[in-house]
Amino acid sequence: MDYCPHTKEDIAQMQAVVGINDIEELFANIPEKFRLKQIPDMPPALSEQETMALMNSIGARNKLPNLTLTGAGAYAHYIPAVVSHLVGRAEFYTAYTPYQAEISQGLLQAIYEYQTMIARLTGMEIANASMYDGASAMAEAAVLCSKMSGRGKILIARSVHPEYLRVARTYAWANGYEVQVIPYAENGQIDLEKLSGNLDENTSGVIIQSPNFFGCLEDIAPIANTAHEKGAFLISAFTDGTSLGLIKPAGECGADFVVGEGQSFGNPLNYGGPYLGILAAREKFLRRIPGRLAGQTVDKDGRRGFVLTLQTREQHIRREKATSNICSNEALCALAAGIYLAALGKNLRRLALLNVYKTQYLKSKLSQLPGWKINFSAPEYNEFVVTCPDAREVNDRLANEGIIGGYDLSKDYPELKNALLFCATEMLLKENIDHIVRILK
Amino acid sequence: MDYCPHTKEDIAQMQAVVGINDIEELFANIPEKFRLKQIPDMPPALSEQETMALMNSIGARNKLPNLTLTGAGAYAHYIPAVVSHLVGRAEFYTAYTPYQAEISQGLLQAIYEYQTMIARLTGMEIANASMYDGASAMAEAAVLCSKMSGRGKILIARSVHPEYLRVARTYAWANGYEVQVIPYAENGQIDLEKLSGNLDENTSGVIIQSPNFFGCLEDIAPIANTAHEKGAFLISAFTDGTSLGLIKPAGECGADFVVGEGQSFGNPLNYGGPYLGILAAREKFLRRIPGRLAGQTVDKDGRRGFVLTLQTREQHIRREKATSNICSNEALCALAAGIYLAALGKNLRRLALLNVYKTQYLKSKLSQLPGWKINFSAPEYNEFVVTCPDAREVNDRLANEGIIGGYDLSKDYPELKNALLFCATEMLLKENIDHIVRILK
Amino acid sequence: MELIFELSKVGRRAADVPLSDVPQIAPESFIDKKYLRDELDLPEVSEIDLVRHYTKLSQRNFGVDLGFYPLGSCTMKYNPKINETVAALPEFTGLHPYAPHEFAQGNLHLLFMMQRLLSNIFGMAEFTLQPAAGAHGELTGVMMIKKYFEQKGEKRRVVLIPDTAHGTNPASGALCGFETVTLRSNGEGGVDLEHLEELMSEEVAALMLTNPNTLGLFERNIEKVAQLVHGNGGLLYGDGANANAFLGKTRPGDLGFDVIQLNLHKTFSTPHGGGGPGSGPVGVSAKLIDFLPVPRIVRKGQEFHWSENFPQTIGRVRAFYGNFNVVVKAYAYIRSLGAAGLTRAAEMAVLNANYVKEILKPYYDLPYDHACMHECVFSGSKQVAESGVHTTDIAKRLIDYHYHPPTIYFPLIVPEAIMIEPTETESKETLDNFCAAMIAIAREAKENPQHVKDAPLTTPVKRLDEVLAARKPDVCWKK
Amino acid sequence: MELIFELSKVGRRAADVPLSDVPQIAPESFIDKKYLRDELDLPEVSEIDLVRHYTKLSQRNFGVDLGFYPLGSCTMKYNPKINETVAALPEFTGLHPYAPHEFAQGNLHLLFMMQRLLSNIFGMAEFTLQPAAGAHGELTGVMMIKKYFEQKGEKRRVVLIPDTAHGTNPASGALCGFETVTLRSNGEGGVDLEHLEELMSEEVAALMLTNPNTLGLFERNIEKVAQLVHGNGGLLYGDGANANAFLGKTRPGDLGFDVIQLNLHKTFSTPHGGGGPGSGPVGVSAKLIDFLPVPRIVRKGQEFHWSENFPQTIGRVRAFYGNFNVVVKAYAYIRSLGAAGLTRAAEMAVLNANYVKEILKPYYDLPYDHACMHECVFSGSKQVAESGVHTTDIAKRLIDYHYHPPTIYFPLIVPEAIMIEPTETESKETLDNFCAAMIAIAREAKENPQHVKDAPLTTPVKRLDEVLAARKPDVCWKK
Ligand SMILES: Cc1ncc(COP(=O)(O)O)c(C=O)c1O
Ligand SMILES: Cc1ncc(COP(=O)(O)O)c(C=O)c1O
Repeated sequence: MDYCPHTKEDIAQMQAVVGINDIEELFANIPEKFRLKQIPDMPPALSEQETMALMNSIGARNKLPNLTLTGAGAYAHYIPAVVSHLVGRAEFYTAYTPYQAEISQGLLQAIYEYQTMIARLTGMEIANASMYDGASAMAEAAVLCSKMSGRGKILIARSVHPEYLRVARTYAWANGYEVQVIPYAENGQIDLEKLSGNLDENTSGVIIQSPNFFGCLEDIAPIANTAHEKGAFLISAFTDGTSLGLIKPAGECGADFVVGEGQSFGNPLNYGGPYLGILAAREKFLRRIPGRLAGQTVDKDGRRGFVLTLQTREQHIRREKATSNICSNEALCALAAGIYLAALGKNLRRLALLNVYKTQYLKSKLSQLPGWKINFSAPEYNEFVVTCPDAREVNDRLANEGIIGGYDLSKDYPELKNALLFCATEMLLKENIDHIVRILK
Repeated sequence: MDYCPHTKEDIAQMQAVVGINDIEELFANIPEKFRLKQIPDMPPALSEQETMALMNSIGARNKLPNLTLTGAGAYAHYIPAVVSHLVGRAEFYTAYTPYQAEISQGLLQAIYEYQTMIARLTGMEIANASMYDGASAMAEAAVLCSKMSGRGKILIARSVHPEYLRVARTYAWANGYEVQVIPYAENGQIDLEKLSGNLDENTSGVIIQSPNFFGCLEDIAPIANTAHEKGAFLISAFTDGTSLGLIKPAGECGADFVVGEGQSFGNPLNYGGPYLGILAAREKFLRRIPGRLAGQTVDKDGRRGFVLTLQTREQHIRREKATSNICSNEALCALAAGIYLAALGKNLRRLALLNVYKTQYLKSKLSQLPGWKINFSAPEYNEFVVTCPDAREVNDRLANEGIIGGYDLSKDYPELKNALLFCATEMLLKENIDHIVRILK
Repeated sequence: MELIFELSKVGRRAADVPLSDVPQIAPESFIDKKYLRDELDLPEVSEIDLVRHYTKLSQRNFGVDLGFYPLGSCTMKYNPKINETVAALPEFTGLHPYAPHEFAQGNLHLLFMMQRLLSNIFGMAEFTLQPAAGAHGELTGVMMIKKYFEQKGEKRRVVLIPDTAHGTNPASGALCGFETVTLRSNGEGGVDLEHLEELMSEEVAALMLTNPNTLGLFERNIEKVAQLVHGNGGLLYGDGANANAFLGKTRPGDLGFDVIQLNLHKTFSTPHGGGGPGSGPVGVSAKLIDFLPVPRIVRKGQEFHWSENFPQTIGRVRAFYGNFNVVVKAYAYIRSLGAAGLTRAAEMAVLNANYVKEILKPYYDLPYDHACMHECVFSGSKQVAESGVHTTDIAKRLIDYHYHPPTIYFPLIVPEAIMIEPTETESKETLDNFCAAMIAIAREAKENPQHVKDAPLTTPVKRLDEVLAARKPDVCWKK
Repeated sequence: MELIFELSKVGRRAADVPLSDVPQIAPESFIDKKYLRDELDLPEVSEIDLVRHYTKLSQRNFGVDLGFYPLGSCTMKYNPKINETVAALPEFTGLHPYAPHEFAQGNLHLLFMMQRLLSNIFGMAEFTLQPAAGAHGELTGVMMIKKYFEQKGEKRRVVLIPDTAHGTNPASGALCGFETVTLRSNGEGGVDLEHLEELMSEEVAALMLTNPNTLGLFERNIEKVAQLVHGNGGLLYGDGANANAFLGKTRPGDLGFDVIQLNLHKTFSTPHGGGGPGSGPVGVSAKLIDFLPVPRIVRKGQEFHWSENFPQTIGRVRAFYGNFNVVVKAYAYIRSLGAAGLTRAAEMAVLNANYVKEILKPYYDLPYDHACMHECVFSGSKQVAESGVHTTDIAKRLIDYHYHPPTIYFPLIVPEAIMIEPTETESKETLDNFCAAMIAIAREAKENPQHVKDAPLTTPVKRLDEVLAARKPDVCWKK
């Protein structure tokens, strides 16, 4: 199957207009010696029916879990049916970036509404139209802080998602900044003393996450104060966005930037992507932040309308001086997030509470198992760390029942042997939890 | 979950306008003794997440087959992805009958196009906007023939789908007509001699099916002549609509009405419904046929447009004198059929050929099994009857491998012991057929 | 817009077909040429053209998802998306109707449960889910009535039908060979009891009553009506298309109805699909159970299967078991709402109708000014008299205000009828805005009647010539 | 249209939340109040209002499914529906990225195969699928170049970028700490070889070349360019955003490119999603394999799993493995087309661009009049000179003809640029109609320039004030 509608006659007529006898003539600029006869080693073309069968058979090699107890940066939440129905409107998903505003009011307004919802949710004044994912949003915010401050060092809590940390390191290396990692305290929060000990005049920013990778909430206000005292910015990330239904947003605690992964807002797990990088900021950074922005304006008759605005920050205008190189972003994921948040509305709080209830129940049940111990005392949202007698065996037992177990922390934190990070969302029923406990007994 | 958006304040304000203190007052006309406190024995309301889980769990009690070898009036065909994407456009499926033409041009044009495609496909001049299903379309055509002719008897071939026959009997009984069944000949076609022997001045019509329930093609022209000689109408049904890609349509062989099941055209199996009743006719019956009709016209500026037309045939205008009682039809299934037929275009012939190839291959393989024998010699499309040593055991063996076997004919045709009606569509791969033969060896 | 045929170009295809993996035996070699067709005249378009064509067509169509659709008698309530999602599960779409019952336990369970829930909600002894739509359900119900009397050896050839009834009622009666006799309404819009008494006789098989009727009025004398019908040995048929008005408030079975058909696509919120598919289950009282169409679901232990073993059945009214996939949606809907949700739906539907009635009353004639149920019926007579603006004109003008017009010219007993059914899923704001539009149009009708008569002005086509369409019918495109 | 916030009413909800089946411990009892938020200011709307809001918004948006979208450099080809359908299978959407590899063999197999197929198509040694978009791929590629020289102990701080390059190229170079130096084009629009020779030095890490370039021209001297870059120890980076032009015709690996990023959402037809998600795989020649981001897929027998065990890696550029679900669509696309289909796509894309070029040439300035590849770049200078009508005006006027405008004012070296990329999925009829519209506008520009400057006239909003938007930015709604 190919999707070129031309018939033989069409091609003949068009060749005549172009003045060629053979399509090959159009490729004359490709030096003869580099001309390909055929792409090598390709499987045969398929009809649509065969493609469907092929993809079904590949899919069937996956094993869909009955339950997922891992969060660790990607969260199994219920997605209301409206989301996929509306995101599936072809006018949305077959469009590109709304460069031509008059013909793209739908997306522009939806993005403007998304920006507003994210700003409100994070307690900030502004938010952009999306970044690639939580990790790259965090890394770009770090680069921005370095650029703005002209300082060479950034401090990142060790309790930040290890992959986010790694991405930040990559970006920092490429930009010539230093990353320094701040350990966590016994209760699972950042070690505030160590943080303030390492903050100096060369520190561009501090990066924390709350809830952090261990599920613990950070006490953000004192961290912000500490950072600001030394003229450093505070970038506060979050793990599961639904926590914002209940937890005080970093924007209300003094953060300069709030970044995070928006997958929880109406986007499927998708084996890791596409996801949604959220970046919110204080108003004063409006002309410095990366990424697209939809803005409200009026048309020549004075009617309200929306456009992409402050494009002079962007690469297509400012090239190497742009605030970022981002071009395509995650617009459709942002649309899904906007629809999700509008659908839940204040029920996001009820959802967050439900996550807390389930988590507390799971935690209390697991902590009662012989030899199991909760690691940290700081308050959590929907994840917690527990040390068990044999983490691998626990996960194997769960896997045998079609359950994806806890995230094994020893990989990233060698000191946390047999420590598992569990996540409980609204998808977990009481009977599921009781079943899990029976399996592990 | 309910879907009423009113808040408490809304309700209070509206009650004030209406002049009531309690909603209950609005139900004052219901005699007190019949007033219900609560609907008894209802399961508790569910949140959307719970509804999803419930429906998933009900679905999981079904066993989706790996292969389906039964046709018998419902056919497993590949449905191109475009169909569900386009039928899923909310503007189509959340609309109702296009009574208000100016706001419903989309559906009206789509139905007009569907009518045209069906007329062309069946070799007739006109087709309506849809009936409930193939069986009721056939029954309504039979009633119409009786009404038009004023004759009391209708002849139906025994090789017509037994359920269609049964539906026709029900409608005939209700209308006070007699049904006489015409046996099949040895080759699987209608017994032409018996047919002409039973045709008389009181016969309103003859009903055949081609391909018939045994998969055999009928030789329609002589049947039409025989019927017409006695002033009877010929109603010709079909089983699998895709046969029309290859087989000469009854309209080209003299039929007065062509009816049939349109499920094959882009509608899922759906465990039997919703399906699509097709009814096509000669132009002269235009003002007599049942069902909606979209017609072309012009607006006041002379622009082309479409309306529901000849509504004076319909119940909402003519009431007891209407040509039928049909109101809601199967518009969305007709839309799917139109999209399917437009998508395949002349590839419908290639598809039909592929069905024939697969069927011939399966037939030749099965006929080689020891003790298996093909019943009929008339040419087939994609179904055929084979007698095997033990029909029940064959189907059990197939069921054990997740395969829905052949349709057991002995239920409806006691003389056809151990006879199975098999169907092979493009969904059956050579490797599947070889696998089936191995199972049955 | 172009027709799909006008986009056609020889050689284009949107959907392809796999190459054959089995021997390709030329059909001519075993099918006589007389069976084979010569020409196949279908559109030839590419996938992109196909998609654009139907996407554009969709944008030329109005649905509930775009705005208020107060089409009276049709209950155009919002169709929750979750129901679409669950009904599209391959487990529900993928099974052949003749799948052995071991493959179909989920479907059978669902259908069985649906029958039970409907019986609970409507107070009937049993339901069949076989009919494909409301009118099909009517036919099925009337057939059962016919069979009932046939079995009793009674020859009753008349069915009574109130003048307010939907056209499908008399048409269904006629399609069952009954003579239909019209029963007058009284001044309140209800059954004229005297006339009923007069008409009732041993000839009368049934009264087909819609309650609430198409004026949106609940039959206050229902008990008396039932007595009169039953007293003469007749049966009381209920057209349940308006069931949205009384869910959880009363039950037809308790009111004395012997048969009732439902319209799942109305009351239970399955989308109308541009005219269908619907689903028209029929519930019966105990005395009619034996006549239900076959097959019926039978439970053996934990297992369900189909049975045809009901000798007194009317037979079948269609192939297979009904519009199964529509039932799936309605089932999900009922389970979502539960008893309280269904009741609230009825309450809010009735409140909304009364609210609209009160607000519009000063501007439009209201021939029956009582508390209505789920819909209210105005008349455009005042406008006709004042300025020659007809109900059609008002309807067409509403389109310019981005509303789907109400049902018009029905019920027939109201001249220039405007039948508004807001449904419970519409907000107060929507109703207020709609009423404001209706009021504005009433004003326009006075001040600038030609403007209203020229409507709609904002649609891709202007007012269409229906007379031409009927006089020179063109229902099939010719090159 | 109203904002979702303006539809909001206290107490309304579209999505509900189940009741708790576990004990409800008040969060205040174990989470200090300082961690809890006071207010949650999100819209409160019912499901019906939500659905109508976004459905109406969608109707105020133009996509490929509605019409021609010749946005140059963006390859807005038709996105086959089958790819959407397969990518929505729960098997592909439902897995957690940290699912143990036994749960994810299908996904891993698909990703592995995709890397292989891309390697075959582009002649590269290996691919990573981690980057989320083209620009992200560029960044990843440039990082690998940086690492390469770091490992070699060479300090090269310059990246050369032709003046025709897309803005992401210099921005990506800058985001990697490189100094970007602009390389001039020659009169033909290709690389100015003399200038390249002049600029090449041991300071230069790489030349970032787009081939065909953004003028739609294939670099005839590619061999020489590669020699010059490699001869100085530099690496040749290929921006593969325009790969649609040469699929099956030549391979960047064979042409001497060391790194190339692809845009699956362009070349491999995954929908652009209103601005994303995309996917930006990066292919490398053998000498850069070790620097690829981790994790990488490793095959052990018949089993696949992730490995981070590549000590020289640049690390990660995002969390998890990339935009997996986008890759699913592109994989289905490649398998559907096969080698011949991909080649035909390139051929038809190039034919279409040349056809449009030939037809419009008499009406618009064509600064580089050579056989183009998949897109052609006109200039509106003639219109500016003749009647003061600018390229923006022409673009806006096209909207009234129901087309999405081409890319405008890019590439920067063409004044008043109009960059048209028809793609291979458009029919001759579509191109003819589009060209007729362009020609009509050229005429309008002469005869009635104000009309063109006033465009668009048929959209829900007229031309929007971008200056105001930038001067008084309002990017977040306040009550
Ligand atoms: C009162 C009434 N009865 C019967 C019907 C017929 O229902 P259906 O259209 O589903 O056949 C309708 C619907 O149009 C109706 O409004
Ligand atoms: C030539 C070229 N390079 C790079 C890019 C950047 O790709 P993306 O938008 O996927 O980041 C684009 C697309 O805009 C492009 O056209």
